[in-house]
Order: sequence, then C-alpha cells, then structure tokens
Amino acid sequence: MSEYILEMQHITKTFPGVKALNDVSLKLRPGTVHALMGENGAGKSTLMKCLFGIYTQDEGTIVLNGEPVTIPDSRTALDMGISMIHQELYPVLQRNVMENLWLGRFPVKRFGPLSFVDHKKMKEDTMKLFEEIDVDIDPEELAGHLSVSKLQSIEIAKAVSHKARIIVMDEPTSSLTSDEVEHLFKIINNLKAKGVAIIYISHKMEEILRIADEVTIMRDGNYIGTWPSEELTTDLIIKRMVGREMTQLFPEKTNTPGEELLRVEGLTSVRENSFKDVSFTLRKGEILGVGGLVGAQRTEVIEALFGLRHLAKGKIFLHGKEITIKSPRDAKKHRIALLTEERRATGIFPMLNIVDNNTMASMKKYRNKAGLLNDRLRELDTKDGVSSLRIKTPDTHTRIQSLSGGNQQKVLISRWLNTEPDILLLDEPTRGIDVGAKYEIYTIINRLASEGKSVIMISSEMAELLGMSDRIMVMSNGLMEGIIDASEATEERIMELATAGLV
Amino acid sequence: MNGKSISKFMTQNAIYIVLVVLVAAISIYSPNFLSFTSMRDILIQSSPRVIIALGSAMILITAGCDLSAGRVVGLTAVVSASLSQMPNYPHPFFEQVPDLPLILPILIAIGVGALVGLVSGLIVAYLKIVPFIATLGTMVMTYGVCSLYFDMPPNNSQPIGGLRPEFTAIGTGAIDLGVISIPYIVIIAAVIALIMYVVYNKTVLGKNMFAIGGNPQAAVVSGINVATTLICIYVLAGALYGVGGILEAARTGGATNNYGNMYELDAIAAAVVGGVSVTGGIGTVPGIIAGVLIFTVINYGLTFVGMGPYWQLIIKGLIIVVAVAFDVRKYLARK
Amino acid sequence: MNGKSISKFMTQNAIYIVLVVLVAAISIYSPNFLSFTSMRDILIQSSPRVIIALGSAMILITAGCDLSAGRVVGLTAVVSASLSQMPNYPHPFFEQVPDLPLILPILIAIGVGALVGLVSGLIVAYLKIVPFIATLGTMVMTYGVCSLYFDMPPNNSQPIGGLRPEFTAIGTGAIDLGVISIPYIVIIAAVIALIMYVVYNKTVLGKNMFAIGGNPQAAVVSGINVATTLICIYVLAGALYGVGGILEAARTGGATNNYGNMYELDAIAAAVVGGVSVTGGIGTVPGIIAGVLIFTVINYGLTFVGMGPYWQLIIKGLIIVVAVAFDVRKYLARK
Amino acid sequence: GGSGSGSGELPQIGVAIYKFDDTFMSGVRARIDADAKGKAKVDIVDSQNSQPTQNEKIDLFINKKYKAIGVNVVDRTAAGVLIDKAKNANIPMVFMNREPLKEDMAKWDKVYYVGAKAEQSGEMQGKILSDYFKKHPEAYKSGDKVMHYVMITGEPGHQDAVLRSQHVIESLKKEGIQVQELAQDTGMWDRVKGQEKMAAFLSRFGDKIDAVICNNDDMALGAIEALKAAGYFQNGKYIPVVGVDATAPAVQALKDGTLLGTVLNNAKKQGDAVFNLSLVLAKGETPTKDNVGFDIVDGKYIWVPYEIVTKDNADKILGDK
Ligand SMILES: Nc1ncnc2c1ncn2[C@@H]1O[C@H](COP(=O)(O)OP(=O)(O)OP(=O)(O)O)[C@@H](O)[C@H]1O
Ligand SMILES: Nc1ncnc2c1ncn2[C@@H]1O[C@H](COP(=O)(O)OP(=O)(O)OP(=O)(O)O)[C@@H](O)[C@H]1O
Ligand SMILES: OC[C@H]1O[C@@H](O)[C@H](O)[C@@H](O)[C@H]1O
Ligand SMILES: [Mg+2]
Ligand SMILES: [Mg+2]
Repeated sequence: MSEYILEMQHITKTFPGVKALNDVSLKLRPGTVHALMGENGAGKSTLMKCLFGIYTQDEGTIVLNGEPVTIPDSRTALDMGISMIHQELYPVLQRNVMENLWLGRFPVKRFGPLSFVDHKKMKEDTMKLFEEIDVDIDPEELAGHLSVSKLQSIEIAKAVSHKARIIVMDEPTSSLTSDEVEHLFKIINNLKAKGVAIIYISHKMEEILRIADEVTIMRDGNYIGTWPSEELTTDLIIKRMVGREMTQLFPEKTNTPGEELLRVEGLTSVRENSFKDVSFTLRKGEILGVGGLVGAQRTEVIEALFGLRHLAKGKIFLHGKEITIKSPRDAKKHRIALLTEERRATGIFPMLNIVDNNTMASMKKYRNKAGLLNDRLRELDTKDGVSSLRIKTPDTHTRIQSLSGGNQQKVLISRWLNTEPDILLLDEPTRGIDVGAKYEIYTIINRLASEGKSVIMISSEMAELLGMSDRIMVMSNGLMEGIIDASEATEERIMELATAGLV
Repeated sequence: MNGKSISKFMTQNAIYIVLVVLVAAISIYSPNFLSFTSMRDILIQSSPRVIIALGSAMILITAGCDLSAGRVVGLTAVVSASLSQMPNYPHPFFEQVPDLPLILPILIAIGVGALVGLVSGLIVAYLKIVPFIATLGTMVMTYGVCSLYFDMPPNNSQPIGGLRPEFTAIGTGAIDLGVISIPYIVIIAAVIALIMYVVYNKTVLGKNMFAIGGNPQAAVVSGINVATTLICIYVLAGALYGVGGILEAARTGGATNNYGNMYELDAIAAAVVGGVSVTGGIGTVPGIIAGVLIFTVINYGLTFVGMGPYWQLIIKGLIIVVAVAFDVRKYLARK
Repeated sequence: MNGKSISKFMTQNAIYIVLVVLVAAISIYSPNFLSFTSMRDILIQSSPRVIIALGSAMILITAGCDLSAGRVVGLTAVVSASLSQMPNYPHPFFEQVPDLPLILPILIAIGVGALVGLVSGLIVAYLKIVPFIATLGTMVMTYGVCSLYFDMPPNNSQPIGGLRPEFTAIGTGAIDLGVISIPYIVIIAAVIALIMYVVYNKTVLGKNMFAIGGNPQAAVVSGINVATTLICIYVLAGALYGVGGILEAARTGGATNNYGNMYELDAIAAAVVGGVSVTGGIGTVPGIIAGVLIFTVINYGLTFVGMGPYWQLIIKGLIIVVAVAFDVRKYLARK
Repeated sequence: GGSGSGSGELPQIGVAIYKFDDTFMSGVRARIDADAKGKAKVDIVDSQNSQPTQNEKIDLFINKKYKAIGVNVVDRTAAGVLIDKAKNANIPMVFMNREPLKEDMAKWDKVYYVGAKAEQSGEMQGKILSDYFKKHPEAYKSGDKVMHYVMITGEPGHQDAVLRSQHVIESLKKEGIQVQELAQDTGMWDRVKGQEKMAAFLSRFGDKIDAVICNNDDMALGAIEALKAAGYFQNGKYIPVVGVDATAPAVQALKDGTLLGTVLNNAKKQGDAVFNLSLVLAKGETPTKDNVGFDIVDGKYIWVPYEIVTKDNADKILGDK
C-alpha cells in the first residue's frame, strides 16, 4: 500500500469565466495534518469540493488508498470515509441540534418492515459525542437559536462523529472563540493519534504553524508546492502565497485623531442578556478597535448604532448634537456605514452583479435629472472600486455569488465607501480574508482614517487590534470594561478586561 | 402563569386561539351554532380537506408548492366513481359496468393519484424544474386526462352517478356507538392524520423532508438522496389526494371532471394559516388540521349566520389576514 | 461561433429559442399559421397579459406572489365598464348613466387597482404577512367587493354592456399606417413594457425590488426602505392590473364580476416560464414578454391546428415543462 | 378535432362553447359533433368561461375563414363586439343557449339565436313546487301556509343563476304560494358545495325548512346527500327539492323519490338546431323551416323550450334526450 491515504492528481476545474483549479495535486499521509493555504479565490474550497463530491473535476484523478475513485456525490464521499467541515456552514435552522448532527444517518428502530427514527438513541448518542469532545450544547435546542460559534462546533462534532479516515476542515475556526480553538486542536491531536488524516484550511498563520505537519500552497488555481511545516515561516508562506515579499503585516499608521466626532452614553439594549450602559467617544480620523470574546455583544452595540437594533436607553451625540438613529437610513443620513459580520446573510445580493452590489447603498446618488439611474457612472465607480480594492473578478457584470468570500467582502467594503461615510463601523472586517487582502484592507482603513474618517473596528484578532487601533475598547458580557490607548495596550491587558465580566 | 408567560402562550398557540375565538364569536352571534350537528358537520367537511392539506403541506415543507392537488382529487374522484357504479344503473360510465370488489376502485384511485405524484416528483427531482411550474404542468395535464376519460362515450361528460351504496357509505356512513355516532369519513381522516403525524415526525423520510426544505445544501452534503426523498414525498402526497378524491366522490355520491377544482389553493392556504412556511422547513400536523378547521368554520359559520355570499367573501378575506397577522408574531423576534 | 459558444448562446437564450421553435413547429404542421393575421392576433391577445404579468412579476421578484391579480382585473373591468356606458343604453348600470370624459373611467379604474395594491402592500409590509396569504385575503375580498358592486340595483348582477365606442376602441381600434395597421392595444402594451423596462432596470425602485427579493436582510442593512419599496411595488402592480382590466373590458365590449378569474395563475406561470425566479431576485422584462408569448402561441397555435381542447391541455402541460427544463439549464451550476 | 384547415370539400364551421365542463353544454356539443359526421368539418373550442378567451377563439375562426360560427357566449353583453367582428368578416353567426340583447341581435341580419329562455327554467321550477304544495298542504311544516325555503344558487353573477333565482320565486307568487326565504347562499354550481351549504342550513333551521330550491341538479343532488344524512327520505320524512338540467344522476334521483323535479334544457334539440342552421348558412343558403327543421321566429330566433321533468315523465324525457 502507498504511504498516502489520498492523492489528488492534476486536478483541473473551470467555472464560466474562471479557471478555479489548474493542474493541482495534493498528497495526504494518514495521521497527519496537511494545511492547504492560498489567497482568497486560490481554489482551496473548490479542490475540497471536488474531493467531497460537490463538484466533479474536469480533469485529474483522485486516488484513495491507492485506488483511483470517482466521487459523484457527498453520500459516496462519506461512505468512503471522507467527511468535511464546510467553509459556509449548512445548518438547518428550523430543526434542533441533534437532527442537524445526525442528518443523513438517523438511528432507527425497526418494527418488522417499518422503521422509525429512534429519538432516544439519537439524544443519547448526541450527549455521548458532546461529552467525548467536550461540547456543551443542548441537543434539543433549535439550531436557529444558536450563535455562529456554536453552529460551527456542531459542524465539527458532526465531521468527527463520522469516524472518517479523512477529515477536511475548511476554515473551521473562523467563528470560534480562542478557548474553542484550543479545544479543536485537542480534538485534532486525538484524531491524528488514531491515524486520521486532516486537511486543514485557514488564513490564520499561527494556527498553521502550530498544528500542520505539511503545508500545500496554491495561488490563482495553480499548485505552488508542498513543504514540511518545519521548513516554513510566516514570511515564507506569505511570500509563496502572494507571490511577492511582504515585509510587514500592518501598514504604517498615518492618521492623526482630531476633535471628538461621536459620543455615546449609556447605550442599553431592549433585550435582556445583551449590552448595558455602554459609553465611549470616537474622534475624527480615529480608529477605535473593539475587543472582547465572541459573544461579548460587540456586534449588538454597533448594530444598535446603525439602527438595526433597538435601544432601551442611551444617547448618541454627533458633533456634540444629540441624534436618534432608528433605522439604517437614519444612520446613512448621518454618514455612518456598517460592514456587517455575516456577509452572506446580511451583506451580499447573491444573484446581482458586482455593479449592483457595489452601488446598492448609494443608488440615489446616481439618479439623473429625470430620476433614472446613470449606469455609466455606476459602472465607472464600480471599476474604480474593483481596481482600488484589487477585487478579483472576471468583470463587473459577474454575479457576486461566484466570487470567493474574500472578494465578496471587498465588494461590500467598496459598497460602503461609495456612500462617502464619515464613520465606518466594521464588524470583523478581515474574517476569512487572506493575508494579502488583509493588508490591502488595513491600508484602506488607514487611508480613510488619515482622510479624516473615523472607524470603529470589531476584531477578535489580538494582533489586528494592536496593529491597527488608536484606542481599544474592550467589552465583556455586554459591558464596556475599559478603553485603553493602543500605545499602552498589551494582549494580557486586553484579555484581562475581556474576561472581567465573566463570573 | 404570569402576564409574560400568558402572552408567550398566546403567541405560540395563536392559531388554536384563533380557532377557538372564531367558534366563540359565531356562537355568541348565533347560539345554536354550538350544537352537536354543527360540530359534526364541520368535522365531516374538514375530513377530506385535512387529508389533502396534509399532502400538500409536505410539498410546502420541502419548499415546493403543489398546484396539481385539486385536479388529482378530480381525476381520482372520477376514476373511483366510474368503477363503483351499481350494475343496474341506467346511465353507466362503461357500456358494461365492471363488477369489482370495492377495494379495487379504491386502490386504483390511490394508485392513479400516486402516479401523478410520481410524474411531478420526477420532473422536480430530475429535470430540476421549480415545483410551481412542474405541478402547473401536471395540473393542466391531469385535468386534460381526466376530461378525456370523462368525455369517453357513452358517458360524454355527463356527471357520474348511481354509485354503489357500499362505496358511498365510506363518505356518508357512521359507526354507531349508541349515544354517539362517528362518521367513517372522520375516522378515516383521523387515522390518516395520525399516520401522517408519524411520517412527519418519526420517520427518516419526514426528517429528510424538513431538512430539504430548511436547507437543501445541508441535505446534499449530509448525503441525503434528495431526488429519491422528493419523489417519495410527491408520490405520498399524490396518494393522499387520491384518498381525498375517493372521499369526495363517496360523500356526494357522484363525480364530474370539475371536482376538486381549486382545492390546491384551499389546501395551501389552510396549511399556511396553520403555520406551514411557504419558504420550507416548517410545519406541524396539528397546525395544519387547525388551519383546515379555521377555513371550514369560516365557511360553515358564515353560511350558518346567514351572511350574504359577497359579504362572506369580504369577511373571509379579513379573517385570514387577521388570523395570520396574529400567528406571525411568534416569528417576529425582538431585536 | 464555435460549438461551445453556440451551446452557451442556446442555454442563455433558451426561452426565446423555445418560442421560435414553437412557432416553427406549428407553421410546419399548418403552414398558413405564419400569416400576418395570426401574428397580429397573437400580439393582440398577449397585450393585456403582458401588462398584467409585468405587474405580477414585480411581486415575484420581491420573493412574493400576488394571488389578487385576476380579481383586480375583474374589479377594474367592471368599474371601468360601469362608468363608460352609452347614455341611451337600455340596461344601464346606474339609473342615470354618468356622462364622464373617457379619461375618468380609465383613471378611476387604475386608481382602484392601485388601491387594492396599496392594501396588499400595507398588509405585507407592516403586518409582515407572507404575500401568498396577504394577497389571498385581498383576492377574496376584491371578488366580494366586485360582486357587491356588480349586484347593485338596477344592475343586479347582469353583464355590463353597451360601452361607448370610444371606450371599446381602446381594445379594438388600430392606427392605420396604410400598408399596415397597428392595434392600439398592442401599442399600449408596448409602451407599458418599455416603461416597465425602465422601471425594472433604470430606477432606484427597480434596483431596490431586486435587492429585496435577493436578500431582504441585506436590503435593510443597505438602508433601503423595505416597507415603502414594497408598498410602491404593490401599488404599481395594482395599477397595471387596472390597465389590464380596462383593456379586457374594452376589447370584449363588456364586463362581469368573473372577468380576470385565474389570471393570476396565468401571469405567474408566464413570468416563471420567462425566467422569473419564484424565490425572488431574478427576472427580466424581455423574458416575461417571451413567457407570455409562449403561452399565447400555445393556446392560439393548438386551437389553430385544430387540436381538441383536452389534448390541448395535455400538450400545453408538456410544453410548459419542456420549455422550462430547457431554460433551467442556465442556472444549474456545473458540478 | 382533426387536422389543419383547408382540407377537403366539407364546409368548415367553428363553434365556441363557453365552458367545456358544463354538463348541459357537453350534451349540446356531443350532439353537434354527431350531427356533423360526413356533412361538415366542425371545430368546437373551449372558451374556459372567459369572455376574452372566447373573443380570441372567434378571432381565430375568422382568421381561418370558417364559413359559419356558432357561439355559446360567455357574457351575453359581449355579443355586440363579436357580431361586429362577424359582420366585418361577413361570416354568419349563430348564438346558442345564452341570448344576446335585442339591440345587438339587430346589428346585422346574419345573426341567429338558438336556445331556451333562461327565465323559463325558473318559472318551471316554480310550477313544480306550487303543484306540490297545492297537493300536499301538510308540506307547510309550520302549518302557516307559508313556504319556508332555502335556495342554493350558482356562481354569483352567472346569468342562469340570477334569472332562475328570480323567476322561481316570481312564479311561485304568481301561483298564489306565499313564500319566505330562510337562507340563500351560493353553491357555485358544485355538488360538494351544495352539500356543505345544505348541511349548514339544516343545522341552523332544522325541520323548519319546507323546500330546497337549487339553481342546478348538481347542487340539488349535493343537498339531497346532506338531507339524507339528516334523516330525510327515510321513514316517511320528506322535503321537496328541485333542480335544473335533468342530468342522468338527477333523473335517477327522481325515480328514487329524492328529487321532486327538475327542468330539462333539451341539449339534443339545441344541438340539432345549431348544427342545421350553421350548415345552411355555411353553404350560403337562406335558412327556412324546411332546410333547418325548426321554426324561425322573427327571422332570427329558434326557441327550444325547456320541459318539466318529474318522476312521471322521467323515462319518456330521457328517451328523447
Ligand atoms: N460555483 C462557482 N461558480 C463560479 N465560480 C466559482 C464557483 N465557486 C468558486 N468559483 C471561483 O473559483 C475560484 C476559487 O474559489 P474558492 O472558493 O475555491 O477559493 P478559496 O481558495 O476557497 O478562497 P477563500 O479563501 O476566499 O475561501 C474563485 O475565483 C471563485 O470565484
Ligand atoms: N435576537 C437574538 N436572539 C438570539 N440570539 C441572538 C440574537 N442576537 C444575537 N444573538 C446571539 O447572541 C450572541 C451575541 O454575540 P455577539 O454577536 O454580540 O458577539 P460579539 O461580541 O459581536 O462577538 P463577535 O463579533 O466576536 O462574534 C451571538 O452569538 C448571536 O448569535
Ligand atoms: O355555468 C355552469 C352552469 O350552467 C347552467 O346552465 C347549468 O344549468 C348548470 O348546471 C351549470 O352547468
Ligand atoms: Mg474557501
Ligand atoms: Mg459579533
């Protein structure tokens, strides 16, 4: 038998307008973690979808345990001992946790020719599994009531429970808390010990360097190479991913915060268990980072500032004058923009093209005297956005749903820049974004701040908070625990504040 | 129970409360409404509809929509009636009245319903045509086939009558329990509702149905055979419409090709009023039954109080909207 | 063009190709089908339907579904007819025939259509009721109101006739250009289609409509006033149904409360066959027009070749399915 | 059916029926079809109960240059526009079953009408009931000599529904019967709805109802099922029910003694008259009693009368039908 449990050989896959994979190969050893790296749109997910029977490659072979195989659908993949944590979660929100977990393989009780789903066993199995991998979720809770991080934990549990020989993890930690990440690593180590092979996709360098045994790097659908992780450093990986040297992760700060622009006092949500009594200020040209653990209610605060959530109490002052914001339209009138955390759910218009997506929040400004839209101007502005944010797309009339996640995110940033905001609220703006694109987004944020725009940026990445912010506000359990100057901030200090509200 | 939990109870059970309020309102207006006869009539009239709605709702739950339901009811009513005529009836559908054991027309009608369901299911599952259009196609075709059959000489599009008493008994007979008699048709509906409760909630098919409607991609990546599941569901729904058609023929003692016309709309409306989501993934058997009962109570009740037909329409429209407005509150989360 | 791009062209333009193939097939079977008269008839017959479908499609694009369309057509047909009778007509709708300038009945009918649209829109936007149920409510209520109006003495539910020739001319007249005469009704439909093309593609309302249908949450976040947009769209659609009602009254020279019955289904079917997505966010004006034309060609063509009505139904069902199966290929992501 | 136009020597005639699944009109069209064998090519189409659709079918007949057109108009007031179309194309037009307005009929001399007078069916229903109540004073259940009836009508606004409902009552009054309406509702011509409405009436009024008047037989048969469920037509419990159409199941019900009476609209005779008249016109001849076989009144009208059908003449009538 070959030393590889899986070999993907010379895989090529074309979508209308894009060659997503061009002669890509991957060899996977049992009992190892094999990282797959590349910029947004490099083709990582596509390669994995070919393995999992979601796509069929145009050319190339998949060799499993030395045997060439065809994988027409996911059922076959699962039966062959391959399971997958998908980058885009696929929860059935209307059903409960255990049904999501055992979907496709419910335990059944047979009565002669009849068979019924065995709920009791399903619940027991769930509890047993959750105990084994130390997850704390009520099996009978509705999936729709869970946070994204809990949903991701369920996906992980599901992939693990298949007892597969190969587990694909496509950005499994994108929504996990740091504790949960640690926890996942423990699970991965256990699996490794049992000889399971793991393909691990992530944009987080420190994760890769910690757990990967080997790293395969892709760029623009091409195979660049495979290296043992000991031979790699962050800089080397980045260089091979991006195709050029990147000497620093964060651009030089060029902004100088000016006078106070925004002040909020005592913001309190109408919902119980949400944020209470949050006060802070934001200066002109300032980048205010917002740190905290996932679930600290940071999203809720800035969505409330944007009129998406309701306030029970609290005041908002802009330029020293009190304003009320009851809807996103109010917020836009006050030149506030929001990049939401979940771009698929609340950001993109999947069936619309890039021009429409890019101009949707600022459509009114393209009206001519007759009240009709000036398409030429919309096109021009969009082309501008595409080139200045380096959005990778065949053209501006491509449907946004066929762009890779990172490029979708950039279109959304471009959408909000089009509204010419004074205040930008960014909720995890670089989640799922590759290093190169991250650097570009940081540059944009810096540029905006130096042009006098103010930015509030929620981030769960410590380095990002420290590298980008002028001040850092830390929230814990719905409370504002403190605001620290970036110059005095340390990871320890932030963690201390972030856990202060937990009892 | 404190105020808050009362209000929660109210929103969670809105649809049942609407039903009770409706009955109460009509009874206040016209006290003799609250009689045994009225209640039995309402149950009888709801019975075929419950069966049809339970089929139609399955397709809604898969995020589909079945327009063919009504015409399948019509076809199966005609088929079962044409095969159950009395031998001495002077205007037989066939020159030679076939003398079949009662079970045969019933099985054939159910089979015909399932067959139409199979066609719709194949079109949806393999041609990947949106169910709205697929079932629009089978709806039109079913009506065409039914009319061709109904127009065959010697019948030539005349209403089919003279059904055997054992056959009509299915729709009109009752089990006499001394103090109370329970119509067969209600028993049939109850048994089917129970079976469907099990199918919806305790079988792999049912669970897969909800998953497909809730998130089709989730179903695919979980290895569910979506095509087979959809086909089974359409076939099962078709069989239920077949039962509906038999009951309609049996309880009226006849059939024409126009039977069942627009029942699909009634079934969908009842299911949706009963909490089934048109975007898929949500629905319960008790909710659907309540939805059907609401419509029957409206129809029966407004006739009972003697409201003119035009006003009935206006009031009916209002009640539908108000009922759903009340029910919909349970999904409007506070932000 | 090489093989691949031909095949791409075919899938992208499937629906237009279906239309051409249909016309070709009928003409081969019955060569005199390809006459000026046939083509003009088809255009005339499609005209009111295009207008109605363009309204109905807007609501589909917002991921809704308007069941009231047909009944609004009926109501506005009755209203416009009742206000356009000749003064000396022996069976007037009103004791005293109102002598209004022609434009008034037209504006009133359009206004009535818009009003029903407003009611549906308010229910959908503010009560957050799924459009299917909201418009089921307005559908039933509109029919009730229309029947009440139609039943008023002295009319007492008699068909309304005796319309003024200037009024019926809208539906039956033509501009004579010497060699060729173009029916007004076709001109009206063409102008409205053009306007709707602009509304769909070149206005903020149109863009918002696609946005709401594509991702309602993202629309809210983008600062689109979803409620106002929805209301505008329902009002506009209602106004288009009003125009449809006027044209139906004008071209038949009369009206009853049954006018427009089931047009909602035809409109939705034509829109969907023309590529409008029932789940919202997708649809084009040329596609919708092609969808309507396909249905008209089927109806007209099958009668033309002398096919019996029942077979027509069966063939029609088949064509719908085949046409959409062919069209749907452009959305099927290549695996 | 049949294939494309222009074939053969036979004259071509187009017939637009208002709705194919109408029981009565099915009888008419079956007869026309049968009559046409070997004499003419008749293209019978369905207007799907929609006037605009019917106009479209007529346009098509004109496009195909048929020699005569038969129309079972959907809305009688719409006949005016159809007559204009026919006149422009110079194709004679024969209306049937639903009578256009006099003014419209006067528009052109090649327009004819074959049918029964809708009012008559109501009047005959009244006659059947008044005969019964005169013979059976015990049928006034409350003993007050007032006939308490419930009425189940056809589709709202439908010409037949409106006229039948109106004339049955007028004729009862003319016959000297005192009437009081307990309830009226629409059964949409439908047997299921007839049954359900009747169940509600019964639950509300119980034995206070003296008579059930239905606009057609289907609804009457539905009502009878509801009455049976309430114990009628057994052990001497009886209530008079009347319908219209004399469908086969209705005649069976007459014989069974559940339906008191119905009214026959003679489909065969109407079909014969329509076909004969159209054929004569299609050949370009002038219709007379001799070449058509029916009296032609005022040069335009052929009246085929309704007939009362009860248990006594049921078999005879069916034989003629
Ligand atoms: N269904 C599709 N249709 C068309 N193009 C697609 C489709 N799926 C992916 N692509 C294109 O294929 C390329 C590879 O995408 P893929 O999702 O594999 O990237 P990725 O490496 O996973 O990126 P990310 O890090 O952002 O997840 C991209 O250019 C993307 O736009
Ligand atoms: N209306 C709601 N009903 C139920 N749960 C909600 C509601 N709104 C938010 N939540 C959940 O409550 C949790 C609060 O987390 P929130 O998104 O505020 O955290 P956060 O501090 O923004 O974290 P991060 O942005 O790092 O993910 C989320 O998981 C969210 O899914
Ligand atoms: O429009 C349909 C109706 O037409 C009537 O003439 C007939 O008597 C009814 O039975 C019903 O068929
Ligand atoms: Mg990816
Ligand atoms: Mg958050």
